[in-house]
Amino acid sequence: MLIELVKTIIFFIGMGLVGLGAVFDLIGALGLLRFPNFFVRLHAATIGAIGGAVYPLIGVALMAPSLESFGQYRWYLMGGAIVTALFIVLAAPTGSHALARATHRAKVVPVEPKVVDHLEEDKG
Amino acid sequence: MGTREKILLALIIISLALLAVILSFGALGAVPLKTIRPLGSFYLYFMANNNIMIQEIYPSITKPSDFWAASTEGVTAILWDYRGLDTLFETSVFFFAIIGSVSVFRYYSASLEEKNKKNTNNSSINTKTSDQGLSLIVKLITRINFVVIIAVSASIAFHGQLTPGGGFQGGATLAVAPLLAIAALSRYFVEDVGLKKNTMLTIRTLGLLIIGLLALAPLIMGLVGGNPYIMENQPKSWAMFIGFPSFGLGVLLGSLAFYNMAELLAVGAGFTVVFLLLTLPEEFFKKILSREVGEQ
Amino acid sequence: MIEEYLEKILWTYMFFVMIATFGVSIYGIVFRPNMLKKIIALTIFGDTANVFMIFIGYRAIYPIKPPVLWTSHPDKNVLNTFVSQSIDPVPPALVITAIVINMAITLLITFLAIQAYRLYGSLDVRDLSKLKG
Amino acid sequence: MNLESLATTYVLIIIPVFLAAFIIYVIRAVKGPSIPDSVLAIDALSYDVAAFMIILAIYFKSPFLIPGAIILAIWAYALDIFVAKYYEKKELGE
Amino acid sequence: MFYLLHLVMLVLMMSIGFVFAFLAIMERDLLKAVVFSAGQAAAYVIVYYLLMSPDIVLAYAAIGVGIYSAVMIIAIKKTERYEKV
Repeated sequence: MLIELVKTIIFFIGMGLVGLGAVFDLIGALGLLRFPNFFVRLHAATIGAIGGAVYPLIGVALMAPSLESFGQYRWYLMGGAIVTALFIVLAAPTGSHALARATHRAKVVPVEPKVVDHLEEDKG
Repeated sequence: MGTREKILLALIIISLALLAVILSFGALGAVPLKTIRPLGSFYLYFMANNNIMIQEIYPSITKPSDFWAASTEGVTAILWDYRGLDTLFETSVFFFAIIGSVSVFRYYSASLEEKNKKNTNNSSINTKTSDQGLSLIVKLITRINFVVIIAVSASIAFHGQLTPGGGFQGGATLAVAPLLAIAALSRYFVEDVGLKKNTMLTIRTLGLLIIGLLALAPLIMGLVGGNPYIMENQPKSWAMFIGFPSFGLGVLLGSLAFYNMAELLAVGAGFTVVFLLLTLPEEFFKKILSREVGEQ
Repeated sequence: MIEEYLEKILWTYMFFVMIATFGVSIYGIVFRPNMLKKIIALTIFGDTANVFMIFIGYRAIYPIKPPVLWTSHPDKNVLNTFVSQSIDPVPPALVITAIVINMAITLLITFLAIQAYRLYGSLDVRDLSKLKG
Repeated sequence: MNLESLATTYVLIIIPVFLAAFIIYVIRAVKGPSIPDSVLAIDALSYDVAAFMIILAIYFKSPFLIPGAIILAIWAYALDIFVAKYYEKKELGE
Repeated sequence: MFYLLHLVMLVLMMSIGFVFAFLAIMERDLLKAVVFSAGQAAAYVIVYYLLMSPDIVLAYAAIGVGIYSAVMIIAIKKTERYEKV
């Protein structure tokens, strides 16, 4: 009985995370569309990747134990979701970092709302 | 655009329009069928069947286990069992494409030796510094990700007969590890680890050899006792060698698991060879080519 | 009634989009001068052909599942339900072979293109066709 | 209403939001004045497609649809690293 | 209802694939063409997924998004970036 209650609560938390992820995804996409240049768009891309992909994946992992019709394969679903979430947490910021650094070095896009540019100063 | 190009373009447009008209009248099934085709139904019924139902559908079959592919996954059952020879030759095509690529870049070994010589002479300043590869963050995270990649590719390949996946898919996933290492850490790191061209060629040949031997095993056993057959997983009740060991419908199902592992080795090593060749510095090729042209 | 019409229109639209993609990629293969662009167009053509094959082998029913059994010891009911819901496994098996062979050929052509650039200094087919010897 | 049908209905409501986000990502990828913009958009698109695939597995009630997600995420990361390397270094192997 | 939503997703992804394919062919900058080609591959991955063939999703996601793009980027770096018209 208690286990059922805990499972149901976890299920609703998971549903909330999935919905939150969808909203974040839309916000990230709008930001990516509306922001003025590449270095500003990096923020929106982070919301799209972490908020839009990792949150729903964790949500699915929380929802999975209550999905009885999946049989024993619901643990497969849960494991796949967790591994993917873990990988995206590691990879998405790293990819953005590599892209931003390379773009800055190659001067493909000008750094426009610029107050101070430490990376430029470091390079000398 | 000349006359010839115009005629060619007109021909392309006409043939595509013809195809469109044919399709819109429903010739190839513009709306896909709702029923399953008999061949597909056959595969679906018999891929993991423990002697149930076969005699009801096909009363003429007396030994139901003759058609059993011992896999719960339809595509793998077809790939490595019912159409096993096709997959064997597909792997051979991949193998010979890589042989062709290696022979196109046949100056590889000479240039690598030259590079090594140069490094030892110059006390190897550019190969050991932090100048190689991308930034420190990328290097560290990429090293962490190798663990994830190798684990995922192994799980995809070794569960190929139970869940979607298989040898080729696992190998293509495994190939991302050397590729990321080449991009993020430089190819000298990869060669220092020991993933050299010749080692990879050996592993790849080993994989293909294992596949060939597995395919030929029933034939060799059959030549001894009579009734040989080739490359099939399902037990043949009329043959001397009645099939690979399949422990119920457990983890290890006949020969499919071995085929998948060998294919994982072959494909992963083949892609590593390709990327090692492709990322060779351009200056050595220029030097070698100019020398060869000068000699002539 | 309206759903049936809508269904037919949507499927036909998808086939037309596919044929348009065929046309664009054939244009790229035939008329673009750069060899790498030709290779990109060739890969797009191959992918679209594979999608076409899968479309033809698909079943237009709603509770539809991939051709993977859930249990390792199926009984009669499980097997009948499985066959009534699963897609045809033959086209995916053919397409996997096609994808691998496509990729092998593409790798070989790319190597040849790079070698041609090294030897002749150009990837433009109009320049390459003027060479002699 | 049991939890399963609740989950299916909920996912059905979620799907259009994801599709709208995909369309906006595609617009940015097509418009993107520079190549890093396009790469960023396609990158975010791939990660979200990976998440979308796992959510859709609940909708289709089939757990065997999920292993493609991690592969897509891995290769999107590789695409990032490669474009970054293209801009940063003279040779891709260095 | 369920079936129509499935079809609408398919139509959307096929259209996105066509847009990316068109841009990839018409673009003069080859690097941009490769990026668009990767986008087309990502769209086709969902098409394969919606057509219920997870094996092809596994193979095609690796090859279409990753290996083609990587090989082409290496080749462009070794040769030339802009297409002469």
